[in-house]
Amino acid sequence: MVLSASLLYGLCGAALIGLGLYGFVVHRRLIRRVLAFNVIGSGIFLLFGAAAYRDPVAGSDPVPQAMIITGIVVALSATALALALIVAHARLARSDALPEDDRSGDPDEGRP
Amino acid sequence: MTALLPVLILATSLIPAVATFFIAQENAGWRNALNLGGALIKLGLILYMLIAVAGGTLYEARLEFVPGLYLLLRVDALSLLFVTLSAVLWLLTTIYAIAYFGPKPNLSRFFGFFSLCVFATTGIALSGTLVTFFIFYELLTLSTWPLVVHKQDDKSIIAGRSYLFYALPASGALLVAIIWLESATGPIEFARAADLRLLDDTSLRIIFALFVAGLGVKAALVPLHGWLPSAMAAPAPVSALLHAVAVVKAGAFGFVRIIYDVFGIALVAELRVGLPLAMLASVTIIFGSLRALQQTEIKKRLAYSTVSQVSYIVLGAALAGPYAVIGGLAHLVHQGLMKITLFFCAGIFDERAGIRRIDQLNGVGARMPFTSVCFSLGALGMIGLPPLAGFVSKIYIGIGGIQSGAPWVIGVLAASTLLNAAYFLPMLYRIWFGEAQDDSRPGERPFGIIVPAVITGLASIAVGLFAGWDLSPLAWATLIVERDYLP
Amino acid sequence: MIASIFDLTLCLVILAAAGAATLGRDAFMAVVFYIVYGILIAMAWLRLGAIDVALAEAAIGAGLTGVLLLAALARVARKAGKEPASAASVPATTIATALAALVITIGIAYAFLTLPEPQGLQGHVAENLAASGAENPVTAVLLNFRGWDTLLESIVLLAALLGIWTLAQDEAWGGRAGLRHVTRPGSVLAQFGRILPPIGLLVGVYLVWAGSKQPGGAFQGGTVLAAVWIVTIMAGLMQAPRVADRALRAALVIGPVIFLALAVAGIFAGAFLVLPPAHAGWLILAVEAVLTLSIAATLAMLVFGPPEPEEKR
Amino acid sequence: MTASALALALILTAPLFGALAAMLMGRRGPAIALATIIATAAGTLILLVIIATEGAVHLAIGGWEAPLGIQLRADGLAGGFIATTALVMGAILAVAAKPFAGGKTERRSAYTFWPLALLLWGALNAIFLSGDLFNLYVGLELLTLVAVALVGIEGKRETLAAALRYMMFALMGSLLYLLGAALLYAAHGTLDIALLAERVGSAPGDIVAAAAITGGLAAKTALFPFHAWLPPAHSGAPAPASAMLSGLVPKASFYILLRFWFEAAPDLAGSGVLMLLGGLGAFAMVYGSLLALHQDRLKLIIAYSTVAQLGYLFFIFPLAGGESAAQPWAAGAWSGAIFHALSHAMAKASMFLCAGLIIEAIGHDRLPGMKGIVRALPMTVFAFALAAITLMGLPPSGGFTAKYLMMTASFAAGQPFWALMLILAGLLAAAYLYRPLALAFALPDEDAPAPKAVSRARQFAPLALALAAILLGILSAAPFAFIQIGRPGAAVEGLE
Repeated sequence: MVLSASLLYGLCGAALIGLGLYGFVVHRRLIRRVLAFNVIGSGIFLLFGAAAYRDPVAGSDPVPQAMIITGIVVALSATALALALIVAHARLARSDALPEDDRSGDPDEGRP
Repeated sequence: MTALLPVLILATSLIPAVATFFIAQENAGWRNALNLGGALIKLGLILYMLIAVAGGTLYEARLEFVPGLYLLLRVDALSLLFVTLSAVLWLLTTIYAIAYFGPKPNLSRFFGFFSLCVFATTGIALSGTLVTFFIFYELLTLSTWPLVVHKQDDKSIIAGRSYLFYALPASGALLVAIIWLESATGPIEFARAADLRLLDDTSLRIIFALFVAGLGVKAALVPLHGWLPSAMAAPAPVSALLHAVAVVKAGAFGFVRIIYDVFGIALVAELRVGLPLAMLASVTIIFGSLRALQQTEIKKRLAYSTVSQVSYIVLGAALAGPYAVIGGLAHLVHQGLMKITLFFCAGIFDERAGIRRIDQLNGVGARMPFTSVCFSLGALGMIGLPPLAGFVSKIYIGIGGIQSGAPWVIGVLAASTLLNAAYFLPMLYRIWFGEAQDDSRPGERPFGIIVPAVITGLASIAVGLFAGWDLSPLAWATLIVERDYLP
Repeated sequence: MIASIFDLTLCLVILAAAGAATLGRDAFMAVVFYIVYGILIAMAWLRLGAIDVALAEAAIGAGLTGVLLLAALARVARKAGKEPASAASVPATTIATALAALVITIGIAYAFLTLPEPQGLQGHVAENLAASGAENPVTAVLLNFRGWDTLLESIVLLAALLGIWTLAQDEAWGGRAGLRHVTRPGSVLAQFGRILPPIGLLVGVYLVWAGSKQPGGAFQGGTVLAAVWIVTIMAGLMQAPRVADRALRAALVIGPVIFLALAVAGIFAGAFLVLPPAHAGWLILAVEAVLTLSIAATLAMLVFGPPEPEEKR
Repeated sequence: MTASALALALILTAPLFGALAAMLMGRRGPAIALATIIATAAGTLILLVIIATEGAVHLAIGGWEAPLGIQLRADGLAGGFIATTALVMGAILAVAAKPFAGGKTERRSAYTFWPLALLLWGALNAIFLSGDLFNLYVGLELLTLVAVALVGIEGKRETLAAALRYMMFALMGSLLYLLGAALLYAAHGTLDIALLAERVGSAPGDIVAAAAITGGLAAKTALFPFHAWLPPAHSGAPAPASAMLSGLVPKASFYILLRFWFEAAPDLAGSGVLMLLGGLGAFAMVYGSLLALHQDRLKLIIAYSTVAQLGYLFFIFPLAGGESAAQPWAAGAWSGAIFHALSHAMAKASMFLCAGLIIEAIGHDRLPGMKGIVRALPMTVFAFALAAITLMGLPPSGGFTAKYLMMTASFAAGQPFWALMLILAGLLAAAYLYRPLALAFALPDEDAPAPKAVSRARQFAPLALALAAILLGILSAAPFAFIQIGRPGAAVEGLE
């Protein structure tokens, strides 16, 4: 089997999805989770783009490209909102984790 | 075929029900006019329909929902019997309730739900399909609850909870039974025998048991009767409604429908499910009477008496012989008239003289003569003193038992009669021969409170005395059985 | 298209960067690695013949997301009093998670490897390109063939902004968006902030204008313009706008509004969002122009965050 | 210009225009919402008439047919959801006009509520009309971000935590869905549902894609075990927002699941997968109900009830999916689930609005405080009771029609388990809804503070919704026939 570029990047995308999933699950700090979300997202995009590039004669399919651009913008929107929520939550809860994941002590500790 | 009349008959209770909710509490005149007017018009329409049905007119109204699910109102002799009974008793209970409550609060709510109950009962009576029956049966459950908790005190709330605790699982059982059946046979109309043989015996037996569980709560079969005595916390007109006009009657009526119009006598016999039901009914008859004997409160004793008496109807239906059915159907009317008389009177004792316990009845005969006479009439009828109404029913059921090869029923009836006597006669003795504790004469006023009791009291004698007449409930029941259930 | 050594190396480096970004202990370093990772991914896109995506990934995926992550880290560090809980310490869970992730990866890889023969839409796009009003196929898809996606996407950005604004404290409402300028006058950033805007403006406008023929477009151009604005404000040359500012709000909504209006006008030409081929060229350019403005404003406001109360100290 | 194009344009763009206008003009929210309601309702009515008379409507956006362009499809199912959404949103926005009134100076929550609410509506309509899996993704993302924002609008620590938890589930759900869509496109070169139906087979890629899409949508529909985010999120938002979140939002992801399993990939559904979905639904039903029984706050009871009620939407899969689809009972099961989705939307929204009015009257939603509230808010309590009847599935409500259809199908299919679960669900619903109702009807405590008055006009909105849920049962013939229009397989059965 000849390793084509599309195949290589597709597998790379799959690996990124797995890596990101692992990060998303094990991290309790929400910012790290959002970062992992973005890694998974770009992994999926890469997989999608690689699949669109399998036909060397026709070149890259523009429709997935457009969808990926849309997806990137949507992911950015979600990231921005998630991060703003994390900041606002941290202001009140003094923690960068959900209450059920926050094992570092009493959640009410240190509240004004 | 005419569709309009059954719908109109339903509307005579539904329109007052809905309209009453919007009438201000102070506006008693409008409210009473609306409710009495509705009851009167309904009675008139039913009389018209009676004549028309006798002349051969067929009434049928249909409302399609989704495929397989439709409302069908269809009038047959059995529905006429039940609808006439409930219409007459509704009118009387309305008159009684207006007088009973006087200027008490929350009456618009009360009469609204009261009319809704009657609407549901009428719907049950006129149902032409199992699903229609179920829908109105559920509506009855829901509209009764606000009446049970009408006083809003803790006791009523507990009673209401107990009512729903029994009634809602029962309706679940009923729905499973109906849908299980219909998934095999398609929609089941009472007038058209469906081929139940599409299901195997075991399934049919389970379905029958589910029906018994579903209907048994309203008919207060042991061990599903627990809600009925605690519902005594409600005001007297509600008791009248529960025990005579609507609720328990709906359960008993349902048994007749299921056994004769859904399964059919032949299948019931083949599946051998009639006998267990008859035995359950017998147990209920004896158990209810025994429990009644233990009660010291008048209304509680009456409530257990109902548990016992309603099972006569179920017993009659379960025996599945012509005489037994005639007895059961006649008892549907007889028990209604007698029990409503008793509850009217119990309500008057309570409301006018504060008498709740049996030992307070001493010498009340002289102080409240009208009420006491009516109460006595009802009680004697219940005991089954010949030739009063209760006697007629029992005789027929007894003969039916022998016909159906269950002579032990005679024993049950005899034991029940003795027990009835044992818990009613001491009350009568106290009323008429007891030592009066005080000599005040509580007014049996206004007329509205006493007249209904007198009417139903007299009627309960009449149905027994004139049982041989063409228009008596017994004759009617005979007609139903001859027309519908004899091959 | 046989993979070269370069591709293989790039993939390995991408995975390494991603590993550092997701697994590393230090959050700040993780974000830095993420930005590096984003740029590497953009290179991968170039190798896959997707220049438009490469631009979007570099500008939005790596650049803006990186900035957002850094800003959030800084704000959380300031606000969360204590060190937040760290990664899961139960080894069994970690191993189970790793195994699950591995299985999922293999499943996806297997699905990818067994994909049937490609049936791309290159042909369809090429056939209709002339009628679309754009010469760049990706732009044709974004603004014409699948314009409804793009329209909704521009509204998604606004939804995120509204969501961020709801997170303001009540007393701060109407105030300036959160980001204060963070440099001393005369510092490098301040100087940079003076030089960058004219260049950035040019680049941004060029990207939009070129987008209809060559790679580029509203989102990439909008990002560059937003970056210019952000740097200008960080350099202290401008103040962040107030959220109640009429001009700001008009700038935020004008793109989607015009796009929507065009979509509705399309029903007179036959169907929703129809661009008549004779006019499609300039219509697309016009929509891109207003969209760029709105996208730039929205992206910048996303970075600034909700309005914050005036410092009391 | 055709009438259908006009109707679709109104339905799709009116809420979005409204949202943008509300974003521009901060204090005019209620007026803009009113205009939006009128415009969207007009479009909806036209569309309903067109669907009813001419059948399902198909419109290629921009004139580009699939696979190049995005197709809009308005069949009976879409029409039913759009009409229900219009009704529910109208009532919700009417109640919201007071707490989120413009006022003299712009306030944060009053400013952001209106554009968010209208965007939510726009996203729902976009989803209900779309026939393209990627377009559905964008619509779903819009919906999710707006929903998360609405959860956090109170700005309290708990509600922010709830919004964050929701966000985390939603992010994962989006990614899974996106992965599935990407694989499907890679394999079949289209994401148009109608075209996919012809092309999807059972290749590994299709199976992974279907699993990913289903998992992602299940997370967004809060199917057990992905339900943890829902109760705090739905109970923490302000009542009008809760009404949208609980009544409408999960229906969108469920709707996409329906479109996917019944239209895009009907042949892929093996009985194992269908049983699993149904089983998870049953589990959610029991679990949500039991937890609802243990709550002491009205809004939490209603929110856990949503977990339970959404659970038995999933009975549609074993009863009408896969090999069952060709059976005569499939139409009943399918329609039953749709009736449940629609009547639950109305009833649940009504309940949350009632809860909101009760909170306005007594200042909180702890159960003991509700004692005797019927005297102060008779219409509200009546509306709550009617909504409860629908949720319990008692006749003659839409919930009953739903239950009847699904139970009949379940017996006919020889799977009576689902029927028994439905009965159990009804009983459990009765149990957990009984407590607030009985308290509301009890006599108030002597020393209880007098509730604040709430205007009758505002109490009317939840009542109208609850009545609509009941009417859906009484007048079920027309809606039933309507949602069959364009249903896949309906023609084959010859049932309609």
